[in-house]
Amino acid sequence: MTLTVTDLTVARAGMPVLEGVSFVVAPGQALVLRGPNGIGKTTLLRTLAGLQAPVAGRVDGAGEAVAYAGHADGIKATLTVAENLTFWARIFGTQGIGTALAAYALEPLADRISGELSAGQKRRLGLARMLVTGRLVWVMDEPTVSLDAGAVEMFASAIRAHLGQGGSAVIATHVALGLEGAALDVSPFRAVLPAPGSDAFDEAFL
Amino acid sequence: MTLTVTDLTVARAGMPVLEGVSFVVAPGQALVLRGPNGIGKTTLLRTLAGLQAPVAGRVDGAGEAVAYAGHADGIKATLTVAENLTFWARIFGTQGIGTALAAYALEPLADRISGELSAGQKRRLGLARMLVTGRLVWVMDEPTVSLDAGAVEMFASAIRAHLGQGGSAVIATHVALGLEGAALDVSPFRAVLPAPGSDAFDEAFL
Amino acid sequence: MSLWKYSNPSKFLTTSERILPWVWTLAAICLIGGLVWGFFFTPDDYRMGSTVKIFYLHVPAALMAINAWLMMLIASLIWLIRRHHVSALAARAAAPVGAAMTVIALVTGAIWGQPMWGTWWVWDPRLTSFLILFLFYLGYIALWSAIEDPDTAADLTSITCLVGSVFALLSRYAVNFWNQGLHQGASMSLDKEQNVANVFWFPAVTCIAGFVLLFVALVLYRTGTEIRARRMRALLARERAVA
Amino acid sequence: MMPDLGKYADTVLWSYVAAVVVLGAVVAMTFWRGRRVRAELAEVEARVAGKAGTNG
Amino acid sequence: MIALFLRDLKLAIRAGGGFGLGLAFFLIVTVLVPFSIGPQTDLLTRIAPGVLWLGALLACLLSLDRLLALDWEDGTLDLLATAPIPLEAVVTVKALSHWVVTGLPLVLAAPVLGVMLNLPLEGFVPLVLSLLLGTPALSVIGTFGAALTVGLKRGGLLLSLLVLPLYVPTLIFGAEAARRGAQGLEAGTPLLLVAGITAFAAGLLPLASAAVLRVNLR
Amino acid sequence: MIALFLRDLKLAIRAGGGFGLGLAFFLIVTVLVPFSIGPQTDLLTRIAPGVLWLGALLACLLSLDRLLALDWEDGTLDLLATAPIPLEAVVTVKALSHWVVTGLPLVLAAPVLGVMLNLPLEGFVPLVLSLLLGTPALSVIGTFGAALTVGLKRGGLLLSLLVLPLYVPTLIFGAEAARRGAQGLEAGTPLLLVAGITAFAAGLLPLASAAVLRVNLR
Ligand code: HEM
Ligand SMILES: Nc1ncnc2c1ncn2[C@@H]1O[C@H](COP(=O)(O)OP(=O)(O)OP(=O)(O)O)[C@@H](O)[C@H]1O
Ligand SMILES: Nc1ncnc2c1ncn2[C@@H]1O[C@H](COP(=O)(O)OP(=O)(O)OP(=O)(O)O)[C@@H](O)[C@H]1O
Ligand SMILES: [Mg+2]
Ligand SMILES: [Mg+2]
Repeated sequence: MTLTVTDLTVARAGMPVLEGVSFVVAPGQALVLRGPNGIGKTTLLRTLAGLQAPVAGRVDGAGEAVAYAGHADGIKATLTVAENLTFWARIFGTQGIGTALAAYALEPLADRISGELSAGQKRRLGLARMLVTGRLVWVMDEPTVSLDAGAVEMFASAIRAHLGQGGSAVIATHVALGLEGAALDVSPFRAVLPAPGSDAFDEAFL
Repeated sequence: MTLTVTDLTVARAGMPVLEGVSFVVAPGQALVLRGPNGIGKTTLLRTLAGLQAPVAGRVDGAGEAVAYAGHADGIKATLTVAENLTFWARIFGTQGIGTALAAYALEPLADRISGELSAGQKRRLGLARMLVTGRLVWVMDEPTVSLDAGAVEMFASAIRAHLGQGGSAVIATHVALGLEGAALDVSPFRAVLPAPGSDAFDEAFL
Repeated sequence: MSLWKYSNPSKFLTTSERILPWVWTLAAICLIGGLVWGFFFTPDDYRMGSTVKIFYLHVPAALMAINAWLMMLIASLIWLIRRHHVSALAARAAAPVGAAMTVIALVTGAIWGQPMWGTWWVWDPRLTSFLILFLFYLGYIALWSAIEDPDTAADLTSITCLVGSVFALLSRYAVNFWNQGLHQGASMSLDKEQNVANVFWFPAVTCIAGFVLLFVALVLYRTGTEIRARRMRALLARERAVA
Repeated sequence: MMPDLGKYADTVLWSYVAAVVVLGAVVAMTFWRGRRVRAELAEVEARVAGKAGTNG
Repeated sequence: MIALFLRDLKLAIRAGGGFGLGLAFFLIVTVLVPFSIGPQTDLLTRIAPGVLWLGALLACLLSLDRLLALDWEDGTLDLLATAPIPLEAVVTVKALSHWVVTGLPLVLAAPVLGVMLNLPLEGFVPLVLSLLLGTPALSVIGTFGAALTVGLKRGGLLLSLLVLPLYVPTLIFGAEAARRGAQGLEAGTPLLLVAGITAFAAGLLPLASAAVLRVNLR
Repeated sequence: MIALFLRDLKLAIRAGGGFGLGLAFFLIVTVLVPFSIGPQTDLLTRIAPGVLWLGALLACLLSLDRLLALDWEDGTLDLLATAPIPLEAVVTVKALSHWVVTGLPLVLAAPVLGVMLNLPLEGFVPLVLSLLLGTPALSVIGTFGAALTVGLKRGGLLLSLLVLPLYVPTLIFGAEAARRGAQGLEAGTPLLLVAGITAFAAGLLPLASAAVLRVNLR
């Protein structure tokens, strides 16, 4: 499943933030998105995941193939680590959380209540969730926040394994991930607002 | 104000996590805490900030001198950036948020509703809060999460300025901060629990 | 001073284990003895007929419902002041028993009320304040079970028990002010001759003793269970930490 | 044997039944939980002790 | 979907008794009524069916604001929206588990509380029936309200404000059925109407809930 | 402390009308009562003071769960605990701003709603007075409940369960005063008692609230 983004414009709260973004991520490839705070990476990723509609342009090959991991992890504090993962596995209709637990060294924590994990342990659980989705296109927003060096390495191996199985990934980050692969700085796509008084006013009150 | 930690044992949910931690941070010094996920950095910092009591050992020179910045930023989504900062300034009895805004390049955002900031912009606001506390000892938990390279540089300069004015800082982090200064890996202090069946049961059910 | 050594968990376990069989036996004797005595071998009251037999359940349960709360209050104070874990756990262990006693008093009272007052329930001050007491029990138990960390739970429930006691007293006066009820006045006062004939009095005292002993036995046993549960929690946490 | 309870037989018997049921339930739950916790603790203690032994 | 349902039940039990608490609120509202109205039995008998319905409604209402909010805050809703389950099914399951956790216990508890308010004997069956038929509508409508306000801080009271008018028809017919029953009158028509509202709400509202949820997730 | 107070007010206004919403809930409860009880005027007149007190109490109660929870979630409480203000002052200010935002509007709105429920003319003054004296106690007690349950997920209903029995004395005296007033009787004693409870609660409970908050922050 090749993810193709063509001339995409994305908006946050009605204001376009990125304009004319295009890229292709083929199976087996990862794309790292970079760019300063507030440029619109999160907005772009949410659009890829289908959580919001593009203002212009197209996203192809995403839809049902995408699994999204945002700033929040979707972890229930009162369920155990294993219960959280099993839940998501059942929701996505896959089986077995063993590999996911193993990939992030979560076995010793499997029966812990998730609310009692440290920040990094929680994040590892959030990342392990991606493995039980069985989806091919991973869209991830700053995945390595709070992770120690060892866990960042686990993340890199998990991504490599995923790519090896024909998956692909789009990852927004500010730090080094230890991943080879293309990087795209989105700063040049910052939306330029039309001059006031131009015809655009008719369209969007600007 | 010199922060002196002597033979400190800290516990989370009744279980000791770090034992026998000692260090001294003199004015003008910064100490970077390192260690893998879940070792107990957050717990140690909360103890320094006085949010929880030590199990054993002493913390001197903290108390009313400490300003704490945890994983959460204490930002009200419905107030503007300037209002949030002004509130904290008044709570800590200091005046003027100008320098704080400047230090993290928040002037253009000053009148934005904080809920509409991106992850990194929010974090910058959280860090700017430290500048309006007027406190000498900064205790910070993973401050550079979500920050881009430029903002990390702002953070480093803010810390350097703070140290230059006789302040000190204890910072837990997993990434490079661009700061010179001592680092302490807390892994060797992981608490060793008493053997089961020992008399410790009398004390705390162990 | 010497009393405090029983607040040591293991000491408490061994001691309670030793005396518990006796307490259970005594409780059973008093309870069964008193109830059988009251049920089979006492005459009917001239006004209340055979319903007077409910007395042997209703009054002891009502007394224990209040005394259990009092015991929890004292245990909570001990925990807050001297931080003896066993005392916090004893308060926790007593709460469901006290709630059950309240339920018995309410239910037997309600059943009694049907023939006496012609209704299951009236908003009489004593009945009402028991209902409020029951709500306090529920809140207290719910709070214990809602908090993960045992020491935090002990602190919070102890303070709740304290504040609750003050407000329970306040409500008691409020309800009295609000409504003069149908319910009997205190007849178990010291000048018993005046109120209750000896035929009813002796089995009633036996039943009260039985309820008290049963309460003691239950609380001792349940405190032991709580101590073990806490030890197990600590051991599991420690096992995880080592892993 | 059974005393004559007159017209209040239902009332008296029901209150005895109710009280005995509630008391019985409390006692049963107490023992049930007590037994279970005791067994679990024994198991955990054995396991932890075993581990401590192998670890030295 | 079954996984979601089971998880919601598990969460309800785990979090210190989601089951018990809606119930407890119902109990307490009912208990507070005599405190505020006064203890006269005849008065209480007259208002009993209405008070019980109102109490059930408020107990439902109070538990609404966390129906979706918790899943929103920790990002679960984002993830569910990208999962291979239609959002319509998600909100239906949410409403169903809300009913099982809140509505059903209320139905079962109502007779006991009826005793405390001196509800006449012949009023019990119509009361329980009307609640049984009506509370599912409360859960479904409530889910719509929760979906509408999910992203808002302090959504709780806004939610009540939005949902309460929607509850009015159910309340009117339900309380009417219970009241007629308590007076020994025939209660078939209002019961049928309540059933109708429930069927209608359960059939159509999930579409609206899913739609507003999608908007809120944007 | 003044800063905290002003900020809380600002937040209440900003978040889409914290002022309006407690009020709206009060209004809607009062409006729902005729729907559930039935429209007989004599009946409504008799229960009017009680219903108004109950409505005010529930409106207070409903707004409690966010009194501290929002500040807890975003870390503000952690930071306030390390700020140079004693926690006792923080909870007092919180209770005060809760009263200004919720209790005070209820007091002002009660007469209007009294008209809708056919409250007799002589009942208005005692009603307003009793609410004015009683609602601060509701806020203070509620703050204690909120501090107690602040760290718990789904604390909302547990909070109600814990707080409602604590509300009983205030409710009884307050409603009694309003009822006596409406019947043209002397209402001085219950009013004094309400005032006493408020003074007592405001004097001592903040200590308990600060203590439990400290435990919860640990
Ligand atoms: C749900 C209903 C009832 C509750 C909660 C209740 C509560 C209590 C309480 C708390 C006591 C102990 C008071 C004390 O010893 O100072 C008590 C005692 C007593 N109750 Fe009830 N009661 C209820 C209904 C009834 C009814 C219907 C009757 C009979 C007509 C009754 C008859 C008595 C008698 C004779 C005593 C012993 C007198 C005394 O020591 O005060 N109760 N009840
Ligand atoms: N709810 C909102 N309402 C209005 N504007 C918003 C909202 N959320 C974000 N924005 C603005 O939209 C722009 C893009 O935000 P986005 O979160 O996509 O940035 P980002 O690239 O992910 O930044 P970061 O690296 O800090 O996470 C920012 O300028 C931000 O201020
Ligand atoms: N609420 C809790 N109850 C019980 N245990 C907890 C709780 N919170 C954290 N822990 C445990 O306490 C230990 C220390 O956690 P802490 O948050 O201090 O770690 P940390 O060093 O800050 O980790 P990270 O780098 O991931 O943030 C961890 O093993 C964690 O699992
Ligand atoms: Mg972002
Ligand atoms: Mg941490």
